[in-house]
Amino acid sequence: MAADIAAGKPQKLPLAKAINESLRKAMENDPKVLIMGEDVGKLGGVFRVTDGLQKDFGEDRVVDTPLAESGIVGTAIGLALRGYRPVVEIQFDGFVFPAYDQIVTQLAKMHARALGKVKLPVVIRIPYGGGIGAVEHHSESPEALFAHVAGLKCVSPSNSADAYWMMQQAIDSDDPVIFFEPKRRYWDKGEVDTESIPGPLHRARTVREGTDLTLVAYGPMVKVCLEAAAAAAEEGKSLEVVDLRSMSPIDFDTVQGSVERTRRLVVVHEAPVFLGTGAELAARITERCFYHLEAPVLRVGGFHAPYPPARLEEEYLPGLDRVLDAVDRALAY
Amino acid sequence: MAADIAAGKPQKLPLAKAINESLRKAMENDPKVLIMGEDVGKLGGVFRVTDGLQKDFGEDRVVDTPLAESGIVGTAIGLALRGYRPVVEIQFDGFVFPAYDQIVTQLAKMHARALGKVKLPVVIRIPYGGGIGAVEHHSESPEALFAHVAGLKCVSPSNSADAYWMMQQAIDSDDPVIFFEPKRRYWDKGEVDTESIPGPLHRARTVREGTDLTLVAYGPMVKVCLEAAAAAAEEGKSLEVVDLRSMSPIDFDTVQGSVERTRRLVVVHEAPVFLGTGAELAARITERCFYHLEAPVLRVGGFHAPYPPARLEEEYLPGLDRVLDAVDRALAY
Amino acid sequence: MTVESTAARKPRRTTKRAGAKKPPDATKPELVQLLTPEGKRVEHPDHSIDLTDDELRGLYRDMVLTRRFDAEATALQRQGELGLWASLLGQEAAQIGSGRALRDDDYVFPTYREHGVAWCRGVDPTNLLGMFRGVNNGGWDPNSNNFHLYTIVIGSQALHATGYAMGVAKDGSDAAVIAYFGDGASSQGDVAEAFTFSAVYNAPVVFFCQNNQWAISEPTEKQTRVPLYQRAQGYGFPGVRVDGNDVLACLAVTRSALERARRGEGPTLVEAFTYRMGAHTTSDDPTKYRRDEEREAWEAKDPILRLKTYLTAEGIADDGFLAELDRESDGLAQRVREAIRLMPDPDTMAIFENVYADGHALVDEERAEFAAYQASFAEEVS
Amino acid sequence: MTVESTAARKPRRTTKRAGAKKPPDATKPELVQLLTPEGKRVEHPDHSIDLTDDELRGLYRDMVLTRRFDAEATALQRQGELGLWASLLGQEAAQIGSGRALRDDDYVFPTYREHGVAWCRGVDPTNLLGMFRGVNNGGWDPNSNNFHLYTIVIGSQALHATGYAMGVAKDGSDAAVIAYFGDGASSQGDVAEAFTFSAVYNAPVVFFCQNNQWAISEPTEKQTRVPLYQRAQGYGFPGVRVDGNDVLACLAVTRSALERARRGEGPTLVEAFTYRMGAHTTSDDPTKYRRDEEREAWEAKDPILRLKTYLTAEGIADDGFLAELDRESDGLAQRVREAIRLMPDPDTMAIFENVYADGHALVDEERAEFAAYQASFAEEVS
Ligand SMILES: Cc1ncc(C[n+]2csc(CCOP(=O)(O)OP(=O)(O)O)c2C)c(N)n1
Ligand SMILES: Cc1ncc(C[n+]2csc(CCOP(=O)(O)OP(=O)(O)O)c2C)c(N)n1
Ligand SMILES: [Mg+2]
Ligand SMILES: [Mg+2]
Repeated sequence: MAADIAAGKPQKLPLAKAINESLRKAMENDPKVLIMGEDVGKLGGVFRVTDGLQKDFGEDRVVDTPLAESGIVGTAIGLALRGYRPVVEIQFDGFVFPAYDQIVTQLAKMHARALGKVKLPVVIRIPYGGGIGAVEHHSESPEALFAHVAGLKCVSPSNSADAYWMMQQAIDSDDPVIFFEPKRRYWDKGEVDTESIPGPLHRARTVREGTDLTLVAYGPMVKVCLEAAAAAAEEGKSLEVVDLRSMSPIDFDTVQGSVERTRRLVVVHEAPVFLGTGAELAARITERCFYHLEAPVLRVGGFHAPYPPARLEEEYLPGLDRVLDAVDRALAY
Repeated sequence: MAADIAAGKPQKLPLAKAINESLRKAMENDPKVLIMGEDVGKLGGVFRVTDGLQKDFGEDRVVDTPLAESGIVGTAIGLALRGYRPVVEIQFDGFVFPAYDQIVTQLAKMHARALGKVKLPVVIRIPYGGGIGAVEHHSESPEALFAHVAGLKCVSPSNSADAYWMMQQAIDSDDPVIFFEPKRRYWDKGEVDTESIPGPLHRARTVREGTDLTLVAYGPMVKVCLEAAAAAAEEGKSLEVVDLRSMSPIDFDTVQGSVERTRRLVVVHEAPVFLGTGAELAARITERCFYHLEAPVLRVGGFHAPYPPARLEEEYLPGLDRVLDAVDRALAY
Repeated sequence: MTVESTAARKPRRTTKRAGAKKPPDATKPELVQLLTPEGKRVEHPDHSIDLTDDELRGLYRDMVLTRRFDAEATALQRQGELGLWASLLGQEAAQIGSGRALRDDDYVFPTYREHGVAWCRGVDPTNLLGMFRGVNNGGWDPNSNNFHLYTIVIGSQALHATGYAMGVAKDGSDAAVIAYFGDGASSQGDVAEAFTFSAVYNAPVVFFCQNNQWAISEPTEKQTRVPLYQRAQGYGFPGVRVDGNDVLACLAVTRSALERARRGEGPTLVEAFTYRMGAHTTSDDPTKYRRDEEREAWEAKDPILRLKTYLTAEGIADDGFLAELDRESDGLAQRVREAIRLMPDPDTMAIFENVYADGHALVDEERAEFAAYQASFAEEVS
Repeated sequence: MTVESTAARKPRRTTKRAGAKKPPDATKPELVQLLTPEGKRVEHPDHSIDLTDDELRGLYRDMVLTRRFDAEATALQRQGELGLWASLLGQEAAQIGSGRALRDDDYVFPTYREHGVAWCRGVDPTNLLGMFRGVNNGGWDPNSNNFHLYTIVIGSQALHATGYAMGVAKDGSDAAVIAYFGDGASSQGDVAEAFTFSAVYNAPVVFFCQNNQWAISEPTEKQTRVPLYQRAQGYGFPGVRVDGNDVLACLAVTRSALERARRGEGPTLVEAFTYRMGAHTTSDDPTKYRRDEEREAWEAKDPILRLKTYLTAEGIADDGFLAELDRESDGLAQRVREAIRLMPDPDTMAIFENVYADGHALVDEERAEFAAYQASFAEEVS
């Protein structure tokens, strides 16, 4: 398969494998690219996203680190200052917080602090979100806690092709990028064309056209929204679906363009609604489209509660029914 | 003065002193209340908020800690589990992040994790915001990063009386409370009546009535909004000012009530606008008051940039002019 | 003028990872052991123990039942009754030895693998299964047995234990606190900060590090280049390495560490040198990163076998006792199997419970909205 | 059955804070010293130094000029030209000694008080004033002098230094890295993690801890109960305490630590035992928490005075040299005074610069909005 990929032949790849191939490509292209994290070496990470990379690139470039997230990010910053381009894995969403200080006070601000004299090309990969029946701290969606912070960029692919290309672009970026990987989509297969870039890293994409209402989602929720749109179509409702792809910066222009046509917007994410990405979309799109909106922007997302034990996550997570319920409420205005 | 306070005589106190008196009262009332933090002992904290407390209550109750914020909050959690009620000081806003993991993954979730069997009555005091000409990390407003997290409560007093009473209520609360102290108002004096509680901890307060537009702010920005309202009044515009007081939970009912009358809302905070408290207010008030609003909810706040060096903070911080500019824009709809 | 660095002309570094020489410590044996892998009782200059036959049989029973419970849980995971299981296989002596050193009024802060310690504390084993089944995040009342909930964020409980111990000292109690964590956890800043706080405040806490040689796929060399017990000295308190597969040594060493804490002499780090015989969890595949031979070598050091050898050789355990214990094991396994099938799924609305102790308007609002939303389906159906 | 804890009947803890006995270390003197407070050269078994007269005068000059610059900055703060100043008064030897041990291609990660190290690196002193004046958050290009920006979040730079050193080793270079931090910083988890990472990867880094006895108002006993240099051993690398007011010893000890790093033997912790003679910063009031006598006692150990005594006694420095240095000092002070008054305020729109290297749509939008907003005033005025 790696050979096919190298030959640029479009392949059906699971999302995790697409990232794996993308990391491999980046390491081949640039000897300064490093992989760091817990268990990323022989094990290939708990999701096997770095599978085989240590074997092929050696322990000096695929680095099993001590079990200390602040240490991982802090040393990655030092490596970046030395000219390396570290791609750091945080094992699960809930374990990024020990590194939060390094990310927020150092990684995010150092370029500005140095008046642009140093660059911090660090990618922090975070498998995020729920739906895999895991124990506590393994299913969270903390993206708003990073998007609020200036100096960071935050993206999340929803499919294999984006996973491949957005990772290439994230590693190429001279800015720190928090790369949120929708863990419950790791095994979903999608076509990856390694020859054609699907567009800029921070551009949203309209993945289904519609006329009655716009659904905006990213990462794991894009699939849910597409299913919701399909279901709604059967009831004669035409929903447009926008895959946001980037939570910082947000491509408000694309969303605005869509909402000016559909006049209704529902934002869907797994993260808690309160102060989540949807809040910013609601605020800004309402400002931009005040005279276009027929209904307030509605939001579907997590509750203001800790992520529940696995047996409750199906109820907690936004699913088809909750999305359609919000769609109906928006259309009822 | 302490004697007058004890006698319940209303006093004009600087905000910092009001907190000091409140802490003293809480420690007198309940031997389980502890003060912890860097330099809170002999020095009385860098803002003297804990001045004199170690002298009067001893080193066992006013605890100078090692220089390690995660350690401070982590041990405060342990003390709370043992039945104590620690009031923790973080020296400046920018230094809370080493403790972020303990706050977000432990303090916020432990009550739920234990199905309610343990309580975490921990208050985390954070002097926050700019305007004092300080160096980096000493002027930030990170409240959204806490308000987004379920399990925490976030409040901020804007004046001495609230500072006194909200601290009493925060310490009384069986939930973790992040207590944001508007450091540039520490020296502002206000009447404190130690006999009459000004209302529930999480209730917003209308501090000036008006008919044309509602300004919502909290902490340091309440004063700016009151000044803006006074200036606007001279131009014949009647602005209502709501002091939010609590960022989690937010008292949407009070804001809604106001906006249903004034039909326009501008939210002001020092924190960056993007994903700040204003985003949530805009989203939710627009939903609640969709048919009442004559203009989109506008927001005035910090930019998506690191807090600038002191010589630029006057431009960076929302001031009278920027608030009035937003008011004019909202009124122009 | 610049002082000329004498090193300026040194050749390039040749060995990038020269590694460190382990500083020799001739003054004491590195590993406290009271029972050899072959089941022989040996003496140690600093640590001795004198147990009744009853107590010895009790320790054996604890280990056997813990292992049986653990095996049953692993089986239940395979059968789909649990989403995950973190087996303690191989670590029974470390957990039972340390757990049995505790007084009722001592307090335990475990990580997620301390099923044996939980057993010693009297926590109903089926309660441990809740979080692995996904019905809760910890199913017991920490204060019923002075056994805190399992902590998943590695290392964070070391600070909770330290703070709790600070509180114990403030109360003037002579109880002690014990914090469990792994070799991997030793790298976390929180554990280091716990060392600092406990030393500075002289808190009555024992740090019990089960060095099972692996942090998922990473061997201990990825966390430290010297034995972990040595970490303590630089913080100003003693560290001791004990044979973690020797229940007697674990009991003796933990006991003296606890007594030290009670006497007001502050923290101790105990490194129990043991081995994770199984996978990290049921989701893990150790064949990706470690060789079978290593595991096999550790089988010869099995903690249960060695005590059995000793007990039977000494005539402390006879066939009757062993047969009875087998029956008891079967009974326990059966009880756990039955209990898990009866374990109810949580009510959906539990999502909104216990988020706050004093309530929160947003939670109330979301609860009400969600209840209405749920009810709307019932209406549609009816 | 529960094993009965022997401690169960122990009386209540009587001394809550018994404190720790400092483990005696008979094998070596605790404090490396080559020049006594009285200005006498002494020898040390492990550390020797042999400097030319020029080099010795150079060290003296560095310290004098650094102190003069520092005093000028303090004065400028009083005059309102700076918002804040963190004085290094008393720490000149620690900084000049270590700073002069470095090669040009070594890399420095300072905290916020390393004005003397900056001097050694050739950073223009006036550049250091920018952040204290509030015109920037660090006014120099870190790569021009291999001197990173000042770091305010305590301890975080220790990890940057470690990562940088890991990169140096990956590059096969024999450069070394030095991280500065204080006694207070030693408590931060990040510093402990830096110890772990540097040891595990054998990174060529020197941790240079200036123990100036105080972290704002907290004496070192609030951070540790044993000498800080001992912290290193538990992480598997050497720690050494040097007289931080002895520039020769600081140079010698740092040099050998750097050489160790170059040889691929990994990290070293150097604890420079010194004293913060002034306030923590110009905002601080040390009379609230420490007695004058302590400061006075340390005055007798002044780093500059002792070298002067030695240099004059040995005839290495004569009146001519000293007079010339006085003139040079005055010149430096004057240059700094003039430079600060010429230091321009940043342009308002600098708020939006360098937030990202590759740009960000929101920053662009906010920049444009703000520019329009600013322009609206110009319109109103015109
Ligand atoms: C802060 C944090 N980072 C990462 C993880 C993921 N994780 C779970 S267990 C584990 C290894 C723990 O190793 P160790 O401390 O030796 O304990 P053991 O599992 O061997 O008992 C890791 C990395 C976590 N739970 N918490
Ligand atoms: C993470 C963090 N917490 C708190 C502070 C506030 N603070 C600034 S300096 C200081 C004391 C530092 O003491 P030490 O490390 O000994 O260095 P020194 O100032 O003595 O040189 C504190 C608490 C900070 N800058 N960063
Ligand atoms: Mg382990
Ligand atoms: Mg200090």
